[in-house]
Amino acid sequence: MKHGPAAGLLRGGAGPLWIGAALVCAALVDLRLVPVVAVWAGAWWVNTWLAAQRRTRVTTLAVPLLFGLTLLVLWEMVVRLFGVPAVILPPPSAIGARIGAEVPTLWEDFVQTFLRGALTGYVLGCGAALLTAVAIDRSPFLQRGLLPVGNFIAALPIVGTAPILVMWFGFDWESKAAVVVVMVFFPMLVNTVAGLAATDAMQRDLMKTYAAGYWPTLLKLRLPAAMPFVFNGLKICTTLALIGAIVAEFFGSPTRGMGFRISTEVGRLSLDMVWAEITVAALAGSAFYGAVALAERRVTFWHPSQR
Amino acid sequence: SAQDLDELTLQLKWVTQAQFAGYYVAKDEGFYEEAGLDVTIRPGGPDIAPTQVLAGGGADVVVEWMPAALAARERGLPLVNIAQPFAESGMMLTCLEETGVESPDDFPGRTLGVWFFGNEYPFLSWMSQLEIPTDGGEEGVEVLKQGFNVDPLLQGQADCISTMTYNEYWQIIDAGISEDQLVTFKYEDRGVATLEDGLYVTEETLAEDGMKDALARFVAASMRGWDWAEENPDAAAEIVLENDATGAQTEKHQKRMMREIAKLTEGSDGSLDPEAFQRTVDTLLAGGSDPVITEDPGDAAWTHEITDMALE
Amino acid sequence: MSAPIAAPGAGAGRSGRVGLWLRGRGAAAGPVLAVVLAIFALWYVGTVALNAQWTLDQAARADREVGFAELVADTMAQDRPMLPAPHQVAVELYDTVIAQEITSRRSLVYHAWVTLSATLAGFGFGTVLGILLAVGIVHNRAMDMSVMPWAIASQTIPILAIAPMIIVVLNSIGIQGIVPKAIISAYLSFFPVVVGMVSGLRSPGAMQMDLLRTYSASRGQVFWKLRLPASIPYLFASLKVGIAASLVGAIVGELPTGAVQGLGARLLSGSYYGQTVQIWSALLMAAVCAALLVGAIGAVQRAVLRRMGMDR
Amino acid sequence: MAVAEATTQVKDAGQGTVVSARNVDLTFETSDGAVQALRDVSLEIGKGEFVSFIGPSGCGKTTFLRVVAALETPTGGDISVNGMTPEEARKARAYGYVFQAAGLYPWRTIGKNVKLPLEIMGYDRAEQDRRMREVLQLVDLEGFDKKYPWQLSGGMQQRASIARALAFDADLLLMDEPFGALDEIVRDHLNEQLLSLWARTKKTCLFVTHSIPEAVYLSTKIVVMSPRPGRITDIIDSPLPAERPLDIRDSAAFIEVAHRVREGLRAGHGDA
Amino acid sequence: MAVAEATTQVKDAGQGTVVSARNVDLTFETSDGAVQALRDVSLEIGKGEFVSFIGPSGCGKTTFLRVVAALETPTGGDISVNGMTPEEARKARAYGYVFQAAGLYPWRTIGKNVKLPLEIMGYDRAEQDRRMREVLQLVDLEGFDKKYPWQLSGGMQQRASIARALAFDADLLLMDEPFGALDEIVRDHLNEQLLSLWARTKKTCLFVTHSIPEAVYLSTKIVVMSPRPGRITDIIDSPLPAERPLDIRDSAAFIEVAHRVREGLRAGHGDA
Ligand SMILES: Nc1ncnc2c1ncn2[C@@H]1O[C@H](COP(=O)(O)OP(=O)(O)OP(=O)(O)O)[C@@H](O)[C@H]1O
Ligand SMILES: Nc1ncnc2c1ncn2[C@@H]1O[C@H](COP(=O)(O)OP(=O)(O)OP(=O)(O)O)[C@@H](O)[C@H]1O
Ligand SMILES: Cc1ncc(C[n+]2csc(CCO)c2C)c(N)n1
Ligand SMILES: [Mg+2]
Ligand SMILES: [Mg+2]
Repeated sequence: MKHGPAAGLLRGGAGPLWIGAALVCAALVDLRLVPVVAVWAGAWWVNTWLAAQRRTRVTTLAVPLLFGLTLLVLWEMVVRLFGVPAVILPPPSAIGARIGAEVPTLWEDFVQTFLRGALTGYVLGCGAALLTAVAIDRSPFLQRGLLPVGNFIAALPIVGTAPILVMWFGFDWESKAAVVVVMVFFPMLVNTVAGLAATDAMQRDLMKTYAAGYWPTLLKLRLPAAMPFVFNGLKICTTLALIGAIVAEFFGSPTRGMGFRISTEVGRLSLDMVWAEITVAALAGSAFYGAVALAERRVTFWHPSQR
Repeated sequence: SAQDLDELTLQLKWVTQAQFAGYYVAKDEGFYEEAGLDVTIRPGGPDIAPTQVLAGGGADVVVEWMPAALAARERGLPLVNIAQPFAESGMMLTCLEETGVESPDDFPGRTLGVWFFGNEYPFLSWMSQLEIPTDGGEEGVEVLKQGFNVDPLLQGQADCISTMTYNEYWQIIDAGISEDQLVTFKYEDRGVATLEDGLYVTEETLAEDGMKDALARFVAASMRGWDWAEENPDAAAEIVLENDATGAQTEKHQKRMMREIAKLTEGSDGSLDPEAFQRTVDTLLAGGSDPVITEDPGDAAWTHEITDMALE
Repeated sequence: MSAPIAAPGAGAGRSGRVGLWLRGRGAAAGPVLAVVLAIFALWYVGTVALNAQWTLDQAARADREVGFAELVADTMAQDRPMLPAPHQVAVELYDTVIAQEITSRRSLVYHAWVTLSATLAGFGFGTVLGILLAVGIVHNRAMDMSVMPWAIASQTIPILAIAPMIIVVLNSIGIQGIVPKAIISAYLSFFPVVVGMVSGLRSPGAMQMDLLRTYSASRGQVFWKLRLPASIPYLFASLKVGIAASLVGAIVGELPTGAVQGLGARLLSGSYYGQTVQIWSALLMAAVCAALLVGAIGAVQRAVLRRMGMDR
Repeated sequence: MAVAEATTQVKDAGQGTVVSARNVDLTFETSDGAVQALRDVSLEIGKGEFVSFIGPSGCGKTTFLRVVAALETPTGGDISVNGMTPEEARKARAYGYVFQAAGLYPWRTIGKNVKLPLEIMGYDRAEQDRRMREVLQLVDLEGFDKKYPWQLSGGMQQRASIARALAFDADLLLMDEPFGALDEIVRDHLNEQLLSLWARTKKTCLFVTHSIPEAVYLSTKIVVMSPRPGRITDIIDSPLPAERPLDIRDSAAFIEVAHRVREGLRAGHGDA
Repeated sequence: MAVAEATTQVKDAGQGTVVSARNVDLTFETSDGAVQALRDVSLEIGKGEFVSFIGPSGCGKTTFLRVVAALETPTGGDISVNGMTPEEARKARAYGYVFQAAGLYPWRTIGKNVKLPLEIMGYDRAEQDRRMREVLQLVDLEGFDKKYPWQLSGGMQQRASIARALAFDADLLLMDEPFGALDEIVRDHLNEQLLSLWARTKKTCLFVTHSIPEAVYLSTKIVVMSPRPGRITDIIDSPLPAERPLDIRDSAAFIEVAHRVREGLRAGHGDA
């Protein structure tokens, strides 16, 4: 850690030129752009320098954080400098304040949408897909028939299916869970089926030489070997589940939930509350993804991609 | 020619339907052009907040309900009512008779469907006047955020749902439920009606050079459109259908809607009735624990200037 | 069923390639047909089960008894069924696809085309953005470390929530029409492309990279001669995911643009008027579009890989 | 099926016969047409023999081993293993199979990999443990049972896979190029150990290799094959003594046998 | 940097010296700690020599070749190639490198694979074509230039990769186990061809192999290495004549050298 950012700046060579040019261009277009571009360029530099350092836990965290922080600062600056009305895009500071003020509501919505709707649907949908995959695994006929049709069904847009499911399953979280089940089922099924087929012939032949039956082969070979694929599916499904549960609330809901709040508050022009919910959604989604990715590391520690 | 025309964009509150017949008539029959205007009509939809579009500069004038407009005003978007073509409210709560709801006394313990997105205010005010909590329980009502259609009533998911006299009510009838199987509570009859479709602009727009004149011509032409529509409801409905790009509206439904709408616009020459305004404000201020607006916006929220010019 | 076609040797007598192709298709068609038939059977059962309640309710309201046969017949002929029978959807599809001029607003083909054009534009944007980001990530360490986590976070934001805002913001700077829809569609499709392209551009092994180092090739040469060709199979895999996402994005983007035309508008207006048959036919149309788009990409993929000699 | 007849014919095979193949044919149906992998292969392997199969790539060595292991079914001819059909022998868990690559399951430790067949065959825990330790010691891997496969070198992995095949004490060992991926020194070392193991346990071994010295060094019998279609061109009974130090490979007898093998190979070989 | 000094020192290396390494050390930093891949490696390779590197897996053969090719930077000692630093030699495109696996780009035909270095080095089209045909002929692959790699057998692919390294006519050839994956007969054949190519073109060759006969058959000099840390245990100058038919391998002189190599290997080898 001998050289500071300044040294990086000197070594950068072409860097300063580039940024200078950007600043001049910005000034020509609109003077207010100058500080925006300056902040962006500065942060980018620090990040480039940080990234060039030896990879440690600190830098791997600091670089994306700084990147995100820069985005927030730029957002705040743009909103203020260009006088964007708060009913169109509130500044991050206002969103932060709103989050602080509305913790109980945000929590209630989180419980309703994430824990009840998304999580239940995720567990049911992924679980059902897993079992279905194992069930149809023995029948190539069903596989060849079901998978193309599954792709077709997975392509049904959620804005069409959600109203139908709300009609069938009522207004509360059950219909949200149903939407999530429909959304996650096929991606999960496809991945699991692929995973169950992922053993190589030699590994299967080995089981045959032991005259191993169906269940030992499934438990000791195919399921473990399928895990990387299963987790791939589980990861994709985390974001699908959250989006599905939120969007379904747009089509009818009780008077709580993240989707309900978002759609209602847009109508009331409380955009800061809308963004507060979006922030919670993004945090919850990223955390959910991260948790599954962590579980993946634990379970598929043996896979080359994890080493 | 087109160059001499003043350009105006009108943002509707909802999808193209006879609820907005006056504007489509004025455009198609050339009333706007005669008034020296080139008007673009933008349909709305479930996720469009007309007030937000206005704030974003996507429209000059919006059709909005007064509760939402006043709420936006409190959020710092200074909306001004320049005309009020709808004299009466068309909002109702409609219940199936078989559920046993006969009067508001039967509400506690029931499930009621309500539109949100800024349209929940009249309902919340009414409930707070009735002193019925809206967060469920024995004493209160269970509120559902109603989707876009009347399924919750038909499927028995709600005891009562929100309907408009001109639209959803007839969808229930069309679904095969007869009028005598329904019990309706009109907000107008309960004394909690709030003003619906009015024309709003921002204070800045109003202050622009020559804008008042253009708006006056716009309001005049629009009211001409409404008069025409009231007199020729079927032809007006046809015009609406021609303008519906989704191709999903039906003639029967739009013609009937036009007739119902005519009842709401009938008493209006476009100028806002200050008493109705005050009644709306009072209803909203009575909005219980979570009032829609916290203080009387006063006369700044409306003006007769435009309609006065228009009526000259 | 199609066992004779699938039987080994059935293709004998034809030239190897054709015979093989036919056998491959035959083998796939049998199971798919079986599953589709099973789905239709289930669908009919579901139609009866889900719609029976309404028939019974109506009978009760009219003080009538219904026999089983009448019940079944009625469940498949309702105007606003909870689940329309397949033949109802088929009739609607016939009416809106075949029986209409494709330029008519009542033609589903017209609406599908509107959605498809936004999809393709968005897919174009998204793919280009995705590829650029991937190139940046592969060549710049800072980008590598900072962009990915935020790209993941961006995909956890509910698109339907921000779509209206995107549209309003773009509107306020004067962009409207197909572009806002395309941007929303691009937002959903860039992610799979980034992920796929990053792994694709990184797929050349250390040895293949070293080979070019021994020629002391420049970064550009490494990109054009090694990384890019090596990434093509990955690119196509993610394009298939991406285009399906684009379609969903375009449909979502149609709702807050006033839902005037396109499959999204059909879905919405169907939902608004409780026209379940219309919803289902629009849904099926969307799925058909997705299938066609993915199929088209598959065809391009095969052609490109064949030209590259990688079509084993 | 031909296999069914084989069972009855086998009765007359002597007590000492472990594998008896008569006119075995095997044709694969592929999209490009039929590939005849084995043609008219006849062979008797007695108890306690060490038989190497050598031949150019694609000549059917692996296929023959797989036929013995009932992983493929011949399209013609008879084959019996321990007087049973190969299928029955597989069900009776009559053999251990060592594949060309180690094929350890990456999610299991070395110890658990070795225990895999024991778990499947229902040995109790204590016995599983005892045997696992025993065979790991046999292949010089004691102390590595807690490691994962990727933490071991290629040679160690290969030894673990041999241990796995030995764990359940089948009398017949089928090994398909087990040392293919190893360097010459490690290979020599493992050859020595394999030979001593074989001498001690008197198992019957079928061993596929590409290496002429390896084949000559290990075997009591060398089967030379040629491709397209795969058939046996030569069967050489080794004149070498049972006791074989590594430098027997520099002996004249050894070079003589190696030469004969090479000639056999070259005869069956078309172009490279 | 040490490399900088090397450049000056190299001046005194004779005209005929192509590679000159003095006390080269190379330590890899890994997450498990440092791995010393090369220790104190000193070696002079003259023009036109054919030098084989042999040693157990992981002894640093590949690493040494990569150091010569400037694909790794030594952490100590001096090395020069053609009187330049390896980096300069790489920039000057002084050598052709043949990797262990053929590593042809699957999206290019054989012809275009061979042209790859020529495209990068900016040869004109006609010249590219001419050279491509020339080297394909050299490795017996004329007529295959329109085929894709997967349409060729493993041995043919390997020859194509050699052709690719020969195409731009570098005087120095670095080959890392080019025949590792092939069967013995094909390998013999390629060995013969490589030898005749070398005899014709008088290139300097550095050749890594695991096979003792191969090393002995091909080389004018055999470098025996031992692992952990990788160092040179023996350098053997071959007494074999320049003219080498395949059956020279049964000759006494050959067996003698092979024996010495084997002993050298065994000495450096700890456990397997
Ligand atoms: N499952 C299969 N389907 C079609 N052909 C096959 C199959 N398995 C093997 N073959 C073909 O059968 C022939 C013999 O293959 P086999 O694997 O037995 O050869 P091998 O002698 O073991 O070769 P190697 O030394 O390369 O392992 C080859 O031509 C091969 O292509
Ligand atoms: N990039 C690297 N990072 C860390 N260690 C390395 C790296 N490359 C090689 N090594 C280590 O350096 C040592 C020498 O490796 P090298 O590849 O040169 O061996 P080799 O003699 O070519 O072996 P083989 O015969 O298996 O190819 C080994 O212990 C290896 O694990
Ligand atoms: C999501 C959503 N639901 C209901 C309304 C309410 N609304 C506004 S205008 C109108 C006319 C009905 O015919 C109705 C019902 C809305 N704006 N948005
Ligand atoms: Mg084989
Ligand atoms: Mg190596």
